[in-house]
Parts: sequence; C-alpha cells; structure tokens
Amino acid sequence: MAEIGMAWTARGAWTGIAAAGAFGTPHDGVRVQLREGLGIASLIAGQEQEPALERALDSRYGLSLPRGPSAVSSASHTLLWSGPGQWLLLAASSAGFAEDCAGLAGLAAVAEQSDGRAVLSLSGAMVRQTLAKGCMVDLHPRAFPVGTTALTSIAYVNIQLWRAEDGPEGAVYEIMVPRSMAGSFWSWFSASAAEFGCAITVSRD
Amino acid sequence: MRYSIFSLAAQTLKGHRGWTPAWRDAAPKPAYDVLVIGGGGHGLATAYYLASQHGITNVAVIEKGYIGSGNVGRNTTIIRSNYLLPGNTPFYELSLKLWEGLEQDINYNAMVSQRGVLNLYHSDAQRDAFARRGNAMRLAGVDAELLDREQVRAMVPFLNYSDGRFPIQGGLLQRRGGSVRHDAVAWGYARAADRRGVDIIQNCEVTGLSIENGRITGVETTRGPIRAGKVALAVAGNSSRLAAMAGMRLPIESHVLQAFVSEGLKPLIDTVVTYGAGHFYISQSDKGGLVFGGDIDGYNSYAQRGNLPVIEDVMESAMALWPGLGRVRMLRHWGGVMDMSMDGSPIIDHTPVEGLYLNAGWCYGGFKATPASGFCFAHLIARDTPHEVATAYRLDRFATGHVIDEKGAGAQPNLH
Amino acid sequence: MRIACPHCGSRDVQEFAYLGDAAPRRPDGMEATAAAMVDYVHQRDNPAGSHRELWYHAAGCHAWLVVTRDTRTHAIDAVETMAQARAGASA
Amino acid sequence: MSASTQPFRRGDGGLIDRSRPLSFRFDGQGYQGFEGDTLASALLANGVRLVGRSFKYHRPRGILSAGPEEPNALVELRAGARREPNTRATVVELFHGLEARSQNRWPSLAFDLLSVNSLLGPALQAGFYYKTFMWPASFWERLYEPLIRRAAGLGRAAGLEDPDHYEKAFAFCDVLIIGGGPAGIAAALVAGRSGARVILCDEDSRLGGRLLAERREIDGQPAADWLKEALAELASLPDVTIMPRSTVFGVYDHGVYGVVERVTDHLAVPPPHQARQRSWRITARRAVLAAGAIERPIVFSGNDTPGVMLAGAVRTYLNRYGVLPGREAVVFTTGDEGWTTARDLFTAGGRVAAIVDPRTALDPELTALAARIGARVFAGSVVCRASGSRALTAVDIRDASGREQTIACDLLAVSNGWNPTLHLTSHQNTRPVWDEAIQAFVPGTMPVGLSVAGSAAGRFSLAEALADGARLGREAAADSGFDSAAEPATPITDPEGVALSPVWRVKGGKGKAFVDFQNDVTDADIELAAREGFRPVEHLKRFTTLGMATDQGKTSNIAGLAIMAEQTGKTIPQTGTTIFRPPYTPVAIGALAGHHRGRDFRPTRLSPTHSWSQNQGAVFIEAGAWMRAQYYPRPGETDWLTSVNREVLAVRNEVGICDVSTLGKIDIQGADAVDFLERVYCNGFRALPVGKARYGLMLREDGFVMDDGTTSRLAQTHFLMTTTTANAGKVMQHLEFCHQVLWPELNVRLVSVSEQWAQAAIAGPKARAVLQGVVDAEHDICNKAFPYLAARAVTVGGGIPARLFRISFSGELAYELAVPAGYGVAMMEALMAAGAAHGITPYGTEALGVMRIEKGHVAGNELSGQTTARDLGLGKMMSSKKDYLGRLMAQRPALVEADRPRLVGFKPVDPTQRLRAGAHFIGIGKAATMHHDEGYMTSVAYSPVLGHWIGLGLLRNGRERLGERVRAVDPVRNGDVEIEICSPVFVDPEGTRLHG
Repeated sequence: MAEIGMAWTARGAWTGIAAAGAFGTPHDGVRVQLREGLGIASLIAGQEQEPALERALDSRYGLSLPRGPSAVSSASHTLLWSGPGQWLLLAASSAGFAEDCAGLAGLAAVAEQSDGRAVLSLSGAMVRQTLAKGCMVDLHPRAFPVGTTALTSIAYVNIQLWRAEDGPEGAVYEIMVPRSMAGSFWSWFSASAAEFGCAITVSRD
Repeated sequence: MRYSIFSLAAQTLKGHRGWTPAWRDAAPKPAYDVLVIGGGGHGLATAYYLASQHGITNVAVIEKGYIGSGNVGRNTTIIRSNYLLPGNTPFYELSLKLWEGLEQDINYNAMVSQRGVLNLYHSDAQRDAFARRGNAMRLAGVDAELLDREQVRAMVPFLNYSDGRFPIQGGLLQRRGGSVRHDAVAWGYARAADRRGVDIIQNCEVTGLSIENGRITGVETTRGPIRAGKVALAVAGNSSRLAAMAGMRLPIESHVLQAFVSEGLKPLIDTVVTYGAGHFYISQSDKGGLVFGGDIDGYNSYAQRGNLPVIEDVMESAMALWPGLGRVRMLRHWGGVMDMSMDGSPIIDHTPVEGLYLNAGWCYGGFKATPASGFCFAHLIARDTPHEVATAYRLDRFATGHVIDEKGAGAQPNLH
Repeated sequence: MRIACPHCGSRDVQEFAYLGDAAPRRPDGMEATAAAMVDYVHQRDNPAGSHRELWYHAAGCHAWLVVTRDTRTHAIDAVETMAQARAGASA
Repeated sequence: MSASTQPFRRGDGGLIDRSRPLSFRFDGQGYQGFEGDTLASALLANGVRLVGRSFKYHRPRGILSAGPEEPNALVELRAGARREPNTRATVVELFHGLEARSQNRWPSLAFDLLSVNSLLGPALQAGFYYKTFMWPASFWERLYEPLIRRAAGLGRAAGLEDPDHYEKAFAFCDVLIIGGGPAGIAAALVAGRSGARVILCDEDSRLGGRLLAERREIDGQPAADWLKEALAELASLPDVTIMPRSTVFGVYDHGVYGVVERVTDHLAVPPPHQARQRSWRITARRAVLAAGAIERPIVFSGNDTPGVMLAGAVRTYLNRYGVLPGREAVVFTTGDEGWTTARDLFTAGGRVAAIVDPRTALDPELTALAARIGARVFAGSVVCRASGSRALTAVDIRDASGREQTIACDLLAVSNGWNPTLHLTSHQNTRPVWDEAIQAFVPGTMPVGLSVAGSAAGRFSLAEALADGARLGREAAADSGFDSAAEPATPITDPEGVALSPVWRVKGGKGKAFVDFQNDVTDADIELAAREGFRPVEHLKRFTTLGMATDQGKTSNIAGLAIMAEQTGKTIPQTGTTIFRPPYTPVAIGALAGHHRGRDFRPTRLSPTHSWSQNQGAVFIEAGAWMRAQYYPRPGETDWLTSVNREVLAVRNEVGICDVSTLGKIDIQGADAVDFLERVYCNGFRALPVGKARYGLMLREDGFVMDDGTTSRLAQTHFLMTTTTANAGKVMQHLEFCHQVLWPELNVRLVSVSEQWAQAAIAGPKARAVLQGVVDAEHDICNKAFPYLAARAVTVGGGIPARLFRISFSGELAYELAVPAGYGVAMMEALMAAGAAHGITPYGTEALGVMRIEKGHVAGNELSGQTTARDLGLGKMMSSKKDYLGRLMAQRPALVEADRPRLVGFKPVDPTQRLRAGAHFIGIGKAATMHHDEGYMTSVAYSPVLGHWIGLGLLRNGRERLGERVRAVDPVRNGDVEIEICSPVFVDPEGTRLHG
C-alpha cells in the first residue's frame, strides 16, 4: 500500500552545495560543470574473470579494459581504472544503468555507486593552477595526457581524477568526490579558484 | 664549585675566570662496577641515582657522541603525570615529585616550571575518557581538574572558540605539570654524578657486548674494551641495535618524532596546551620561543628528521586551535628517534642475559620520565628487584598479556 | 618522501598508511602456537638500515605494498606489489 | 618628487623608482621612500640608524646587512591583527602606508630602561641562570621566571586571529634552481633551452642576486644588460617557471622541497581572493643550489654599534637602492673586496676617511685606488673599537706596533669574506666540510639530486658562478633526460680581486665584542663555555645560545667556532661543524597550514539526509568526521534532556526514525566470502542463511575487540558488512590487509558502499505499520514473512531499489531501510508521511544512545581497545571450532583472568541521583584510592522508561556481583554515588519486543 502518493524525487549530490552561477574575480579563469545523474558502478574482477569481463565491455560499449591508470570512453560510457583488478563504469545517464550492472553481474563483483559520488568537470585557462593548490599529482601534459586517471586526495578528501578530451580552452579534468564530502571539497575548490574567477554550469543526464 | 648567587657574584667580580668544567671529560678505565650505555637524560640520571641512592660510584656513562645529544636535547620539554593506568600513574607521579625537588638535589637550575598542562576535549566521549583518567589520577593522589569550556576559555582565551571544526568543550588540567629546560637536565645530572665520582665518557661508541655463558662481562667500544659487572642499556631509539648485540629482538620500533620552535616572542601563553582533536601541543619557553609538536611521522626511522606531511599537519592543528598564530614564524624543526613500544609503555627490566639491564620503550614520553626512569633503573640495577612503582614495566608482559595500553591502540607502535 | 606505487606511479608519502615490518608471517590455523603468535604480533628486528615494510596506498589504489627502505637515510630501493613480494620470497 | 626629504638618498642611480614615492611610518614618525626600496634602505635614506634593541643587554642596534641574514634590524611590521614581530627590515619591500615599530625597548627606542642590563652585563654571562634562582624552589614560577620571560622574547605577536588567507600548492619539475643570481640564471638558461621543466625560485622580489648590488661587466657590457636579456629569454621558454619572492626553506626526502611564496606581502593588504602567502611542495628530479653567500662580520669591541655595516651591504645600498649609508666612512677589510666598497662609496659621493687592512703587503693597484679616492691607508692594522652611543661616531685603529688612533666616522664597512649559503645541503643531517683556501665551510655530502653552483659552493667569482651554473644546469637537465647541445661559451667577466686573509676577532678593545648580535653572545661568553667544558659545538650553541636566534647564526657561527678553536688550541674543523636545520629562514605557521583552519581544518562528512534533519530543526554534533543529528528539539523544549526523553518514549511507545547512514557498509563478494568472514570475525558465519543478518564481533590480532556490526547474507557468495561509524575506514583497510597480505588465496572482493546508501532506522511497536506504507506492496514484510534478522532487497516508491534489514539497536521492533543516497531525503519524508498517523518521531544520536544503554548494547565507550569479548559479556561468541584473528592472543593469561573488569549495569540506590561516565568504582566503606579501584563507568543515560539514571561499566568480576552495592566515585566532579550492580539489560530482558 505504497500509494500514500509521495513523489520520490532524487536529490543531486551537489544540491545545496553549488549551483549555476559564478564566484570570485570577474575573469572566468575556471569553468565548472556539476555533473548530476551519472550512472556509476564499481567492477572488481578476479584474474580468471578478466577476459570474460573484457569481452563483455568491448561488445557492449566498445570499451577495452584499462590495465593501468587510464580512462577509456565511448559516447555513452566511460571505463576508469580504479585500482588493480578494479574499475568504475560510468554512464552519461543513470537511466537504464541498472540493466548495465545486472548484465555484468556474473563477470565481476558489481556494486552500484551512482549515488555515492559527486562529479565535477573542470576546464578553463587557470584550471591547472587551481588544481595545483591541492592536487598532489603532476598534471603537466607530458605527465598526465588525455585519458589518464589518478586516485589521490585533495584537501584530505579522497578523489578520482581523470583527463577527458580537450575542450575549447584546453585540458578538461573530471573529478569524482565521495558524496558525503562534496561540501568540504567545494569549500577548498571555491577558495582556490576564486582568485581566477569561476563560472558554474549544471548538466543533468 | 657549588652554584649559588654567592659563587656567581664572586665569579662576576673575577671576570668568571674561576669557573671549572661542569664535569670531567673522563677517559675510560679498564673496569667498572656498573656501565651505563647512553649519555642521555635517562642514562645520566641512572648513574646519578646509583651514586646518590645506592652508594655505587664506580660507574661510567658512555656516550657515542656528546652527552645530551639525543632526545633529552630534542624534546618539547613537557613534564606531567596525567596517566590513566595503574601501571603508569604512580611511576610518572614519582617522576613529577623528583622534578619538584630536582634543582636543590643536583644544585643546578633546570628551570622546572609548573605552569600547568591542559589537555582539551572536543566531544562527550572524550570528556568521559578524560573524566575516567582524571579520576584515576585523583585516586592515585595526583592532582587533576576537569574544566568546562568556560573555565578553559578563562585560562587560554585566545584559542578558537567560535568556528572550530572540533569545538573545544573543556579540558583536563594538571596544574603541577609544566616544562623544564631540557639541556640543563642532562648537564645537571652529569655534573651531579661527576661530583660523586661517576665517569662521563663522551665520543665512545659501543661496538659489541661481551657475553660469556649467559652473563655480561663488559663492552667493546671505539675506545677499547671496558669490563663491567653490570651493564645498563639506556639508549632510547637505539635500543634494538644494542639489544641485537646481545641476540635479542625487542617489542620496539624506532620512529621519528618532529619538534618545532618559533621565533622569540613576548609572553603569549603561560601553560602547556594539548589539542584533543589533532596531534598538537604547545608551550612557550623562557626565551620566548613557542615550542610545539605533533604526531610521529609514522614509519620506522633512525634519521632524526621527518617530512612535510606531518610538518603541515602540525601547523594546521596549530591554526585550528589558535588562529592568532598565522603570522608567527616557525624558526626551526628537527627530529628525534623514539623507541616506540608495542603498547606505548616503557620497559625497565632484566634481560635474559645475566647482568644486562634494559631501559627502553619510552615512545615520546621519555623526557618527563627522566628522573623516575633513572631512579627506578638504578634501583633495579643495585638491588636486582624492580622499584615498587615500576613493577609493571616487564619485558614479558606481551606474552602474558599484561600490556599497559593507555590509548587502546593495540600492538601497533605508530598508533601510540 | 615519495613512494613509487607500482600501480599508480610516484606519489607523495601523504597518500600512504604505514603498518610495519613485512617479514613476520602470521602463524595461520588451529595448530599455530601461542609463542609463535606472540613473536609475530610483538617482536621486531627494527634494523638501522634496509627494512622491508608494509605500506597501504590508502588515498590511491588501496593496494598493500612492500617497500624496501633504508631507515637511516629513507632511501627507497624497491617497491613491490604483494604478488611480486611473494614471488620474490618464494624464488 | 625629489629626494630632498631623504638626506642620504643619492640623486641618481639604483633600481628604485624616484617617480614613485611611498610614505611610511617608523615608531610613529612619518618618512618617505621610493618604490623598489626595502624598509632598511628607506630608513637609511632618511638617516635612521638606530632601529632596535638587543635581546639581553638592550643595546642600541642598527642595520648590519642587506639580506635575510640580518640579526639586528628586526621590527614589528604592520599593526593590529596583521602585526608581524621580528621582521627583518632588510627584506621588507616598502609599500605605501607601511607601519613599523622597533622592538624590545621600553619606554622608547632612544631611551630604554632595560639597558641597565648592560651594566649588569658582567653577571649575565652565558648560562648564568643555571647557577642561581634556585632558592626557594617556589620562587621560580612566582618571581624569577616572570621577570626573565618579560625581558626575553623580542617582538610581540598580534595575538588576534590572522585576517589573511593562505594556501598550499604542489609543483613538479625536472630541474629546480634555488637562487636567481648569476649562477642560478645561467643554470636556468641552459636547462630551460634543453626542454626540461625548470622552476627558478628566488627569495628576492627581483632576480639578479649580487648583480643588482655590484658594478660589474659581462661580455664587455654592464651586467644589468646581460641580466635583462637572460630574463627575457627565460620568460620566452614555455616550461621555465620563475618564482620571485619564493624561499626554498627546506629539503625533504626524495627530491621534495618546501617553498614559501610571499604572494602579497609587498602590498598593504592582499587584494580580494588572493592569499597572503602560499606554501609549495615542489618535487624535483634534480636541483641546483645557487643561493650565493653571506658576508662575515669581525668580532671587535663595539662591533654592534649602529653604523657598523657589512661591506657588501654597503655596496647594495649604494648601487641597488641609491642610498649613502654614511657620509664619512672607514673601511675595515681583510681582503681586496673591501677596497671595492671604498671605490663605490667614493663614486657615490661619500667620503672614505680610511681603509684599514691587516695585511702588510698590499697590491699597488689597491693603494693607487686609495690615493685616487683620497682615503688614508692603514696597512697591517685593525679596527679594535667602534664607539658612539646610539650611532657610530669614531673607530679606534691599532697598528702592528699596538699604537692606536681614533678616526671620526659615521659608517664602518666591514669586509671579511663570505660564507657559502649551504644551509639546504645540511638539511638531511649531512655536514659541510672546511675549505682551508677560502677559510669557510663548503657543502659536504649532498642530499640526493642536489648540486651546488657558484658562491654557494665557495666559488665566489662572477666568472665561476656563470660557469658553474651553466655546467650544473646542463648536467641536471641531462640527468632528467634532456640533453643540451654543446656547452655554451661562458661569458667573459671583468677582473675582480679575491685575495683574502680573514680575521675572526680583534682582542683588547675594552667593552663588549659580539659574536652573535641578536642573542648578545660575546667572545667572553664563548671563552666561558670553553672554561666550563661546553666545547662540542652543540654544547657551545646550547650553553651560550650562539646561533639560536631568528637569524639562526647566519653571521655568527663561524666566528664562534673560531674563538672556541683558539681557546682549545684546535682548528676550526676539529672544533666542529654546525649543521643547519630547516627552515632556511623562518616560515609563517599560517602559510604551512594553508586552507586547513577553522571549519576547514579537516573535511566534514554530511549524511544524505542532512538537509532533512536541518529542516526538522535538529541540533547537530561532531561524530568523528561526520555531523550527526543529536536530537530534534520541539518548540518549548528548553533543555536537551526533555527532547531526548520525548524521543525515547516515542520509540518505546510508538515509532521513531533515525538516520544511520554513517555506518560503514562494505560489500563482500566471492566464492570464498564466507571463509573470509569466518577468519575476520570471532563468531561463525558459515551457517548464516541467505536473506539473514547476524551480529559479528571483530578482534584485533592481539585479542582485544576491534569493532562490531551486523553482516547480512544477500546471496550465497554476497555479503554486506556494516561497521561502526567511527571505525569504517579502519575496518576497510584492515579487511584489505587480510585479503591482500594474509590470505590472497581466498577468492573475495571488497568494496566500500558506505557512500551509496542512505539508511534509516525505524523503531518502535508501530515500525512495521509505517514501513508497510513505504515499501512497495509486492514485498510482504509481515512478521512471518520478514522475521527478526531478516535482510532482503525490496523496492520503495514504486520500484526504487532498497534494502530492508530487521535489526534493532533499541530493542524495539525495528528495521533499517536503505535506499540510494539520492533518495535519502525522499525516504525520510516518505517515512514521516507514512508514520504521521502513528505518531512517528525523528530521534537523534542521544536517544539512540539512551536506548542502546537501556539494552546493554556496547558502543564506542565500551569498544575502547582495552576490552576483550569476555569483558563485554560476549565471550561466548568466540568460536572454538575455527581459527580467526585474535584467537590465540585472546587466550593470554591476563586476558582471561577471572577478576578482570566485566561489563555490568548500574543504578543509583537513591533513584534521584545522577550517574556520570568516567566515575570509578570503590567498595562501600573503602578509601577512595587506586588500590581500591575496581573499574569505571563507561556509559550513562537517564532512562525515561525507568525514571532514573542508569549506567554501564566495567567492574572487577562484575558478572558474579549482581545485586551488590558499590560507590561510583567521581573526584573530578566531586561525585560519590552509591549504586547497585545489575544486569546490563535494563529494558525487556527477554527480548519479546524485538520479535513483536
């Protein structure tokens, strides 16, 4: 008898923390896109499972299983290395993602994390200078080319970072933060980006 | 020459030409009744109390460098006896009592300053734990006061009471705690021991222990062999290295602890404060420098230096606790090698080798323990029975389970 | 201090958690003796020199690693995955 | 504006901008300087000589140097919350409106009462305090110490919250170059051209180093032109980063360097959104130290008189700042370089009365120069005394025969050679080595990856600096994989005299001769140290405080060693080498803390239902990294206990909901998952059926309890483990250890899903009714279909995946419902809506705590890391049929002693009395001493059900003492309550409500 008729609306990980707009000096040195509504799942495969998993991911999404710290993307999905024998599967939309996960169930330990992560897309002329204020990983293009990912921490928040295809203003970095710490992460980010000026947009599905 | 306002005045008139060395720079004799290895605070105190309490004066302290070159000259000079467990409290209280009479006893001003030690708490659970500890102290006859937030604010108004990540809720205060001029402790004990006939031998490194059918007979050193009836190890961070010379492995890891001093400032804080939500403690020396420190770096090290993550962690804690420190400059930082034991408590005991005694495992609490450590170690060496306040510091307690784990961190040294 | 994680590359020590000496092996099973367990849990060589030790890449890939490091200089000779360390040990 | 208001400002020359005057105040008096000045150069331009008082004797002090080594000219910069004590006037860039005050004087700089210490001087020798102030002991804190502390300490800290903001930053490069003088720039050029990533740091606002202060030529053109071209080229190289105002303060392991960048210190206040300072952690494959050298004073009577200045500093003020440090100068030099100072003074319009040089045979070129500038030459002579009360008025010169004569002057330029700035090379405890030829310490064993160029290596000529820089820059780039073309031709430089025969001190000048200016350490103090046996250099430093001041002995250590060597008849290297500890210059604590202060000290974790709790008016509390709802006060409720009692009764009588999302949740899958659980938990899990949850207890390998929680079997090889909020991270790391290190052969996969799920406890007699209004209808959750400890996937809100667990912390009929975190708020709202008819009440951690105590469930206060399973009454959980972590160590004699403190319940004999956690148990009639201590109270609560306080505690042999009475003694709160020992389960001991 669940017809008490309450609408179960999902709340985005950035809701109440950041919204479209701008802050800091009027330069837009940094651009942020708050990425809501992604499908995210962790896949852990034992050695014996890897070949089958690799075939499945290739046939379904045309993605090959990264064996080192890199990210591969199709139009709809991204596959991130997230530790030895572990990956994160990202879908641009959470719609139908449950089926994605179900389909891989036998091939790896699958655990959905769509609601457990808050994701940002960062770009702009000063994006590297901003990240340098907390990121302990070398992001120089020689050291961190397109398609590289890193698990690290920023301001005591464990994050996963990866470099997507370049945008109009050059490098684009995606950052994934634990949902419960999105607010603290944002506090660091806004303090760090303010001197360059920052414009915020939101993307849903 | 005895130190006093009168001798100082007399020497002032003579242009200080009459002062003599504070201790003889002795050369090793062929044999001693007792050989203390380690010219740090504990070793020198042990030699002094062997002479003053037990009349054993045919004693030498051998030191690989210059005396006081180890942790006694590298610590943050805090003394206190605010311990929880019955194995510890009476021992550290004896130590504090010895501090209280030290200067008159050894005729050396070590600037023992009982300005109080205040441990802050930041949650109800921490308050309960501090109440438990404060009560344990009171039951053991040690002074302790549980302060609420307002009482703490009245004492140290400049701390962050407004927007702290971990708000200050109160504190556990031991007024008899405080600080001491650390170098003076080594020098004072050395001078007092020397006056009772103890040989203080510097630049003399032990290269081996001479053991014949299970009994120690002496040591090999860079200045030749020295025979001894009894050999006492008081080498803190180097305990495992010396023990290895006797074929022993210890429940100890050596870790680096960093310490910091700021530029000299006019008086800012007249007590010792420890932050309960991070690893941080701070006080101010008589010269005006803020003396502060935090957690160990957390990895085995004999390097006497640490790295930036812990340095920054300490500075962050400093700012979190006391935002007025932002423009105060850190003048120097350095490291000491801590003998971190498996339960965070020390060992004062016999060893399987007859005539070889061990004083180790002080973690980063060694300085405050200096007098009692020497006093009880001397007692054990002289009488071959542990002093009543040091009976728990047995080497076999890890096998029997009688561990003394104040923090409840278990057998992982870098968590104590 | 930097540790070259075999999975992630060279990273600041701040990303890692330290456990201790990698040498002791847990006496597994019902037949293990108390004496062996006491030794495993408590007794350490604690050398001043080369030391094989366990680190956990807590802020990174969550791998446990065996780092060979000189405790006098902090110089690191090798960083191995557990698999590499076991292979080395058995070899 | 003209320089007329600045009497000692030259009409032209220097790198200051005379078109940009800046006004500033020193000790309340207004002055004017120019852009490009330092505070020191501006003060000198205005004829201000006396700028501070010394540490112990409060002697008048002036400006000795022009750099970071300055021991005397320390001021309080800025005012109010931005006041910066002990700031070296020689490195402060002048800005408009700058305010500075002199330090350590009272009432005024000119007239300082504590200068009586000078008269007491003889008594206040090194270490005097160790010999007195001992009687009576109690007087130390009350009398002596306050006096000493007030006198000591130099500047006054602001004492107010720092209004500025700081940040950290991380950078990486192939080649880090430390120092932007000729050597550093030459290195940067070569390394940069090779394509290597180069970072060049200089503490100065302007690159060039000594080139800015000297009149030199490179390749036949003025050095300034060479510099201009070089900097332009560096700016054009994409992978070369220039960091001015950036001090490399420390060298750490594996090529990590600590750097502090003074981002906006040259401005009155930082512009919006800009940091005051930024602390960098720079990781470099290779580094080149090109930090130059520091000039050495000479120890002689009155050598601290304002107007006595290092000769190199004199040239800096003349040539870089267009300031005449004095009009009537004497130069005291032990080498050729001092003569250059005489030349520059003359060229700048000063008069050089005399040049004093201990050397007897002087190069004719030098004497010719003296003749040209009309300076009398005193060969084979020394300056034995400088006189003048607040500023230099004359010097006494003594020749070889001992004849003395006095020469009036207002400036004494002292040139005694230089010490390489090698501080960073000894930061890893390696010692410098003595170089007899240059009478200075030079770098010894180097930190890995660091090399040293030019003056910092004791190669003082400009030619050597340029050559070294190019060579080492090339090597460093090559070592990191960037090979250069052929070595570039080293530029040709004009000749310079480098002959030197240093003099450490001049004896017999009556009056104090200072070695360490800032700490007032005299040559007599060092002699005393020798006499008292404080001869090893570390004893010397600690006994006399030599080199322990804010300048860290940059100008004093060598002279101190030299005098000690003389006393002990040894050489300087035999006497010892001082190793320098980081930081190279003092670093603001705020800079190293960066963003992490106030609420940003550490991250705050918020539950997915946080905003809902806020809307419900929750009071939040820090719970480890989390903020949790503590209780939900209603209008009219004034104290927390009223609210908590209401919440507890609501749960006991009707139904309540509580956020439990913060519990750790670990997803465990794999064929061997159950074997894995068997080894990490002390109790069995093999028999746990699918769809069921079980309480699990985890021990540490040493046999004490680590953590507890429920673990559910979602499928044959799929489990969900929950941990306590506090230990979630620790347990995950522990399980990874077990999996990767202990038992890699087990087929098991672990991943934390703590962040994915929002979880709520629904507890109370009406819990099922509420849930039936939320869980989709197709899931039957009636008592039979979904009994106690059932755990299953369900759906809510029409198909949203959820998990339902029938577990209870409160002892009531209770469930925990988990939904994806995004639906956390929706779940709470749905539960409230469905529960409205049943009087549903939100409850917080306080009520949760009360109810778990009423049920005798253990939590953080009991899981202290000092308790065994047996102590907590959970001994029966320890399986005897399997091996598990902690099994053997838990059997150690001390852990199974019969009379160990065991968990029991307590109630006050007089029900109106309050219990307190932390109280200790003492037998009735026994004295409250350690020997009668029988344990302590771990947790207490007021039970609104029972109407009195109840407690849990660990009491010696407690299980066998139910019904007995003891006292709960609480000296720190003056408490002493008689209590009765009872079962730890106060409510529903049969557990019937659970199954209701």
